[in-house]
Amino acid sequence: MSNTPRMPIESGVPDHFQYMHPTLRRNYGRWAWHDRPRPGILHHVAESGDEVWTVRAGTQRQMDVHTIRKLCDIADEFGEGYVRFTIRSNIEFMVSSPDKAERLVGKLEAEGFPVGGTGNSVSMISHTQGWLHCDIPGTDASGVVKALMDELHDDYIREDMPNRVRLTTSCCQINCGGQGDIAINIQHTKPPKINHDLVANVCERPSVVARCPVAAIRPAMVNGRPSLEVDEKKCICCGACFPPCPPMQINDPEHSKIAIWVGGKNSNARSKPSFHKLVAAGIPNNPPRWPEAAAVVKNILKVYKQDARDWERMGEWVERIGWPRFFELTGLPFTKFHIDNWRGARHSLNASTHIRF
Amino acid sequence: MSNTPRMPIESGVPDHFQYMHPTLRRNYGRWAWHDRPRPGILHHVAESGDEVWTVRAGTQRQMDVHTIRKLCDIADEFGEGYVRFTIRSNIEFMVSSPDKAERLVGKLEAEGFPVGGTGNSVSMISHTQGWLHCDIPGTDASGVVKALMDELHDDYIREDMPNRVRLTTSCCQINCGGQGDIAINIQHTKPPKINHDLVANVCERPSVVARCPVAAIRPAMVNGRPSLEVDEKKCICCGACFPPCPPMQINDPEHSKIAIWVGGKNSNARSKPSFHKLVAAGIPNNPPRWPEAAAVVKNILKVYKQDARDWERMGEWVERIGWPRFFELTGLPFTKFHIDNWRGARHSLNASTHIRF
Amino acid sequence: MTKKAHPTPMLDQLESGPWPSFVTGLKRLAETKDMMVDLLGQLEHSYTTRMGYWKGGTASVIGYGGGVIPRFSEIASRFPASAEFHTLRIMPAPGMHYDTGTLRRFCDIWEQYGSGLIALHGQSGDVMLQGCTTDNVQPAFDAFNEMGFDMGGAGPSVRTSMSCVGHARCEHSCYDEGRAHRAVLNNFTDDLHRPALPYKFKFKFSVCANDCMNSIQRSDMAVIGTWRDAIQVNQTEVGNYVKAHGRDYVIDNVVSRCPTHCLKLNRDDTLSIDNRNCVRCMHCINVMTKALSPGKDRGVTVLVGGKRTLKIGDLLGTVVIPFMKLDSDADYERLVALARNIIDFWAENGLEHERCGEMIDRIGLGNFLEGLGLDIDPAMLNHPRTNPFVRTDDWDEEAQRWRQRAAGAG
Amino acid sequence: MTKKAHPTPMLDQLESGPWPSFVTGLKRLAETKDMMVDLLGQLEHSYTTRMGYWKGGTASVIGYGGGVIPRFSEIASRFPASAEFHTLRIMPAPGMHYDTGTLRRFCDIWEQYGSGLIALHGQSGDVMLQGCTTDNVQPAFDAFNEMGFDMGGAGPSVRTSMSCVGHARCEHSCYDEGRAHRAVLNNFTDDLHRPALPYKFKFKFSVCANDCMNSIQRSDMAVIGTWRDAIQVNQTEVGNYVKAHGRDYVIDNVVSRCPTHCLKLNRDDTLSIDNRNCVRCMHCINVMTKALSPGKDRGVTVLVGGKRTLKIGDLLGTVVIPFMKLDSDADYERLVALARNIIDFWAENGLEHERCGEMIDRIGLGNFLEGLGLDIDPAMLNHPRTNPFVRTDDWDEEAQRWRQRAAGAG
Ligand code: SRM
Ligand code: SRM
Ligand code: SRM
Ligand code: SRM
Ligand code: SF4
Ligand code: SF4
Ligand code: SF4
Ligand code: SF4
Ligand code: SF4
Ligand code: SF4
Ligand code: SF4
Ligand code: SF4
Repeated sequence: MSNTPRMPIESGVPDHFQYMHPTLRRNYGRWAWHDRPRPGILHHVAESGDEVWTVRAGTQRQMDVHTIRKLCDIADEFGEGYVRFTIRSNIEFMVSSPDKAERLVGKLEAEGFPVGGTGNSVSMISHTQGWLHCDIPGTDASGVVKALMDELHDDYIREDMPNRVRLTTSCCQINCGGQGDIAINIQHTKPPKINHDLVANVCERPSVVARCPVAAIRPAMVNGRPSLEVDEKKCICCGACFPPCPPMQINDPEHSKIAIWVGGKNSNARSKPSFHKLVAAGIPNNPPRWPEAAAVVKNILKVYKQDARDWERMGEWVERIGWPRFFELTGLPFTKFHIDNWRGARHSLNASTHIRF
Repeated sequence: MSNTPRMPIESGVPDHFQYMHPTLRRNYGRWAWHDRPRPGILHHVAESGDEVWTVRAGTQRQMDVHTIRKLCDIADEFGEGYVRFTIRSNIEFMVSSPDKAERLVGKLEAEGFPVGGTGNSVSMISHTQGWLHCDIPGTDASGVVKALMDELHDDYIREDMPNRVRLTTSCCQINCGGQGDIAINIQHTKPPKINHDLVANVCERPSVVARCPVAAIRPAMVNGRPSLEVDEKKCICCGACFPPCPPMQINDPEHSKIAIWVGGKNSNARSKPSFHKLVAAGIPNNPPRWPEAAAVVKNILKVYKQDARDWERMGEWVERIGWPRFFELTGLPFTKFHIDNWRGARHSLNASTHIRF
Repeated sequence: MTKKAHPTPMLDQLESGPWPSFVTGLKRLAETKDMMVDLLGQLEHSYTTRMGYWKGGTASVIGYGGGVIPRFSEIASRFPASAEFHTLRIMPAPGMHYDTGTLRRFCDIWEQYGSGLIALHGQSGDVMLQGCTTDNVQPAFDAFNEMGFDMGGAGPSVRTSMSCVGHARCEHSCYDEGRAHRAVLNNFTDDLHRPALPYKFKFKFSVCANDCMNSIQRSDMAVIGTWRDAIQVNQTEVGNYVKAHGRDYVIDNVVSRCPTHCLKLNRDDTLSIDNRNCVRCMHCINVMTKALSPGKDRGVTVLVGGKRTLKIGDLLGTVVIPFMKLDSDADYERLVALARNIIDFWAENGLEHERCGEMIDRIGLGNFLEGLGLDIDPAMLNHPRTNPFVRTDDWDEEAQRWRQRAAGAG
Repeated sequence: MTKKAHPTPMLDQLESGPWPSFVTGLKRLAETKDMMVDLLGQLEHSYTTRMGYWKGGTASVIGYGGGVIPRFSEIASRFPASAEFHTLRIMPAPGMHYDTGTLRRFCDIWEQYGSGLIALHGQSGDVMLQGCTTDNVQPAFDAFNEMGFDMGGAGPSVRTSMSCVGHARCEHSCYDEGRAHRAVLNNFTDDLHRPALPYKFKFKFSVCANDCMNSIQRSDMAVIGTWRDAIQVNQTEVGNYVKAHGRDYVIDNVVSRCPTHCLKLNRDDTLSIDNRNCVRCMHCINVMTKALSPGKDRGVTVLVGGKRTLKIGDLLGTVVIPFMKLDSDADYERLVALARNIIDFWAENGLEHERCGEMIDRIGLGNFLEGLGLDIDPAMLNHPRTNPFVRTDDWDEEAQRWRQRAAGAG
């Protein structure tokens, strides 16, 4: 034991070949085509003629080592010792034969790992931290995801949506979860309650003031000590002041609600990428199973599944039928809050007579 | 002669029936369909079976009474004593038979009034005031229009464009001429030269300051007298300060240039209305015939005519082929000035990988 | 016998060419009017120096505040006869219809009191009588006024309006432009003649979505014809059209060009229309004028806030009334009341020199609609907001309002 | 033998249902770890009170400034064993490939030093080792570091990156994601490990326009695969596809869905493509995976400025390099140089806590490109400006620059 501290080996991002399934390594950059023999299985064929079957299964993402070891056991016994994870925390097992793939499916399902998430399914929800670990969350993430995926299990293991559906969650308005066909995000509805005793000690007031998108915060003296003041008329309850200044209590068990957004799209396939749009808000933040939020999501999925055409992503479908029809078909109320009033709002207004009756 | 002043009869907008061709009056609101037997003639058929032929001819808009009387003589002798004017200052003669219409055409052409402006033609340019009458013009209007219409005469009397083409001019950046398939507008390129001796007398300084879109103007004392100062780094040379404060000399024989814009559309047919986009600037303001501006316009029209499909308006055509191709086909230079940097500019940027190569 | 003409080498070049020459016209007037001799001189000077030489001032008629555009020459010393060159704006009838007698009378009056130069018409739709001395403004106006014509708008006021030929000669027309135009404008004569608003306010009336009046782009309140029911189809005429032009032409130019893909040319050369998805763009009707026409249940869509460039950038009007009927007296009164309501709200909340559209951009469409007490509708949007920057604490009340309306409608 | 479990009636409800339960996992860990007993207690408390109870602080490893997310409990008095619950971010290999040996080793290390809770993966692509005491951060990291893994990003620094499966298993892949990902990231280890930038900066690598990494939306610099030449067509496979699915299906789902209408299904069941108008959207290739593939002349499009909501609203990245090759060593060096150039310019011109995209929105794309010395291109725009609010006095020089480039290119 020497006392000279160990300095890090600044090795950066490791080489991926060392962890890669041999068939993938061998045919790196030389894949010819793929198909999907069944939901949850991808079949890729290389120019060399080599083939690989990939079995995709859902995980809880936040995994205990026992779960990971179990997956490794399955990979060693039924697979070929190589796996990868997707951007949506699904695990993928690569194997060299279709029956190996079939056996893997059986084992995974037996062990409680749903097989699916491919093609036109509802894949795993992109998942953030929430109450489990974040310092600013308005709700939980793992719980919301678990509750919703329980409800959407059948849509995960089947491929009977018009196109893939990608859901995201975010436990505050920072939106680590990102854009999605459907996004389930916290929406605060009241200005922050300020704990004036703490501001002076913990907050750099100028930088807090600078964070506010609408300049609603001004420095102030409150009972003799330097603090901050919020113009509640201006405040849009975004929570941006909270991370740099925790005494700006934005989170509230009652008033931190859930909002649902529709039509986010990242791919460039057909239409350009697009942002999701607000469709519902004021939904109670209701652990442990958030039934009200789940109901809204399932209803939207039902209508999409019935009304959209093949290959239409959620947003592309709404574009085709028009937003008035979307609200009509889903029965969701349309309110003044749907009308944008942020910078550039005019781009979202209908400057034409194009109207469906 | 009494001395009590005559008070106006506040009669407002007069009843149109009293001036309307009898066939139009008789079939008011009951027209069935129309066609165009030839360029410059519209043939409308009423539900009653009544028919009317309309002959459309170009005028200089700024007409001397002799020209107007001549048109009246033609209307009485060859027409039926009733005319109307279009939004583009074309005159329309309504008559009850095709041969009357034909004879009218002959007479109008003989008298030097081009017949056309219908269907897929280049119609008369919408025309503003300029040096003839306005108090803030950077160029003339009547002269620009006359010079261009001389060049475009064949496109006016024919209908061989892919769709109608509507041109507009504006002699300052206020843009009284409005949006057009092609717009020919003044674009100032230098900040106003301030005549400090006059500011104090003629300008309400706060309201001048308020007019500036970029808050580049501040009150200042210049050689002891209250005047204004312009931050030339900020100034975007829009000329907004000039009307309320003529000493803010924005017009300049050299530096007030002409810019050309493409793709404005007012109709809701097919695509929604759209704004015209900057395609060329820095064009000399060159009376009496503005040959450089005319050349650019004619070139754009040539390419549009060759490349666009039936019914595609200028902007719809460019949408289809993409802006890179537009600059390629027209040979117009693309510059950093084409890249928007005004509020909401991000909406004009390509946030996708959709690119033609 | 007038004063000697100034040399006009530059303007002279605008006398040649096939298009009618305004210069030739000006010269003809100069033969009898000194004012036009000097006007030509000043204009030539502008062409040579590439600068304008007019300044504003005041000129008006008794009883009215606006309608005259005063012009005084900055170089009157050199061109004294056109030292004053004011313009009178006179409102024509809707659709700009004339019998020749009326036009001849215009000419006679203007030859007597003015320069003899008339612009038909200005971009806002006025008859522009251009070139008048301060002294002659009143008698000139009186003569036109006696004819039954009234002064147009100028300054921070309601402005002269325009309506398309519409009912008078267009099969696409969906409401009575003459009645709407006059009902609205003649209810605002006071605001038109006596400028007292934050800025100008323009109405335009296009009787279908082709918007021949550029109303969405160029007016504060655009009234545009449309319909709620199905497009009227004459299948026989469809068949004839297909025979005449061929199926490919119809597919490429009608079916494929429908923005919402609701057209289908059936194997038997009949046309099917998915009217639920039709956005009333007019295109198919424009192409097949004999076979197709707007539906029977007609009315208007109202858009608010169009204007040109300065100071925040060009604005298009946006939908505030997706549909309203315009048949009965009550309907027309509703339209006038809406206009009044909008102008009052803007007069109260608009800043000085802020157009209605600029105000809406500043306060948000939602607040504008709320202020007017108008029902919100998703048809007013391209899409709902993409940002969470809104305070939604009374969501439930708002949702309730919508449900009640929906129930009411249902 | 651990401390007694807290009652968790709410969390217990998340153990049922078909989806794998994180709660069950946490409980399994709690069997051997007090930390997890109290973690469950605090989490249950959050579920009951609907509030979070973590606060930040400091925790790091020797030699690095970032990579650890420190968490201290605000209610440590009630849940002392999880008073410290830090997260280590570790960068996986591009494409997140693992052999089971590596994963098992992760588990062993984390069982030894941490809570045993691992998130695979975080939304930025890190292995998140969640739940560590301040004392154990260093030895835990050392063990991973010895395995050949390095710390990920946190704070105002270059962040951990993500690349799609790409070359490793995807026929659509247009460049070598592993090489690009490592070439770029491993040139920024200093900016990644020692936060000193205005704010975070993220790279993402999607190897075709399907953008499976959400790079346009979620990264400051997105590197996306594309091609310049014609789509590769295997007409035999086209024929087979048409036979299998029928012409109507192909027309409705491939031909009609092409955003620029450049596909034509010929009478003989072959496919024609107007490659000049193809915008490389991937759709047709996505549908007919056997018949169509990206062209041979492949490379990347680079977009800059994507980020999420606060403070000016969500931003998508926009094109700054329409196309560049990514084959030779020199190509990869150019990519790294571009990244360096962008980060340097932003580090100099960005305000505190201002993302690169927010800076571009503030200064304008034109100035950004000029600052970087990048050639402008109309492909960077949806359309040119619609307003005249720009000072154009050096138009001629700029036009000249374009003409020279055009000449050069030609
Ligand atoms: C494994 C994964 C990449 C990775 O390295 O992690 C992946 C893999 C594939 N994607 Fe993806 N995509 C993956 C995330 C995404 C995402 C990002 C996301 O999910 O947030 C997108 C963007 C979604 C969006 O637009 O918001 C995405 C948009 C696509 C698309 C475009 C779909 C569309 O029409 O818009 C395709 C093309 C297709 O499916 O035909 C595609 C196609 C594919 C293919 C078929 C590519 C191939 O030939 O192998 C792969 C199998 C897809 C399948 O599941 O059937 N992938 N793909 C990701 C799996 C996520 C998951 O576990 O669910
Ligand atoms: C006379 C006039 C209305 C008036 O009261 O003044 C008029 C009259 C007609 N217009 Fe118009 N339009 C008139 C200005 C306009 C304008 C405004 C403008 O010119 O600035 C527009 C909007 C242009 C734009 O989008 O910027 C306009 C867009 C249309 C359209 C839509 C064209 C399109 O595809 O976008 C149609 C439909 C068509 O032509 O099939 C149309 C159709 C018509 C029809 C065919 C309507 C009818 O059935 O009678 C009329 C004859 C058109 C022709 O010239 O062949 N009219 N029309 C205007 C003649 C202007 C002129 O002298 O050139
Ligand atoms: C005469 C006319 C041009 C023409 O030759 O046709 C005209 C001429 C002037 N316009 Fe205009 N505008 C004319 C139609 C328009 C239009 C077109 C329209 O009405 O459809 C517009 C665009 C639509 C709009 O209202 O935005 C227009 C937008 C402006 C503006 C910009 C208003 C804005 O909100 O941005 C100004 C500046 C202002 O009012 O402060 C302006 C101001 C002016 C002034 C008064 C210049 C000034 O501020 O001193 C011009 C007087 C010229 C003169 O000496 O007579 N003019 N002006 C048009 C009115 C004739 C008529 O009454 O029929
Ligand atoms: C852990 C993670 C969510 C997850 O569970 O996966 C996460 C968690 C946090 N994010 Fe995030 N973000 C995570 C991916 C993202 C993403 C997605 C991505 O990178 O693709 C985004 C959107 C893309 C982007 O960068 O804009 C994202 C946008 C933010 C933002 C907003 C940044 C902005 O410019 O708007 C913040 C706020 C900030 O940094 O000031 C933020 C801040 C945070 C903080 C540090 C909250 C804070 O400021 O204290 C969270 C720490 C939670 C915790 O206790 O660990 N996080 N964050 C993700 C990182 C895991 C990993 O390293 O792999
Ligand atoms: S979304 Fe907000 S609360 Fe959730 S992890 Fe990200 S920063 Fe934390
Ligand atoms: S919540 Fe948002 S808007 Fe309100 S004060 Fe804080 S930063 Fe400003
Ligand atoms: S465009 Fe400008 S210069 Fe021309 S008439 Fe209108 S206000 Fe006057
Ligand atoms: S020209 Fe325009 S930008 Fe420049 S000072 Fe005047 S108003 Fe401001
Ligand atoms: S706007 Fe419509 S109704 Fe009016 S003239 Fe034009 S086409 Fe006819
Ligand atoms: S009017 Fe327009 S939207 Fe309606 S069917 Fe015809 S083309 Fe389609
Ligand atoms: S982004 Fe393209 S290359 Fe990468 S995995 Fe997705 S489809 Fe394949
Ligand atoms: S890649 Fe997209 S744009 Fe290109 S041909 Fe295929 S569908 Fe059309």
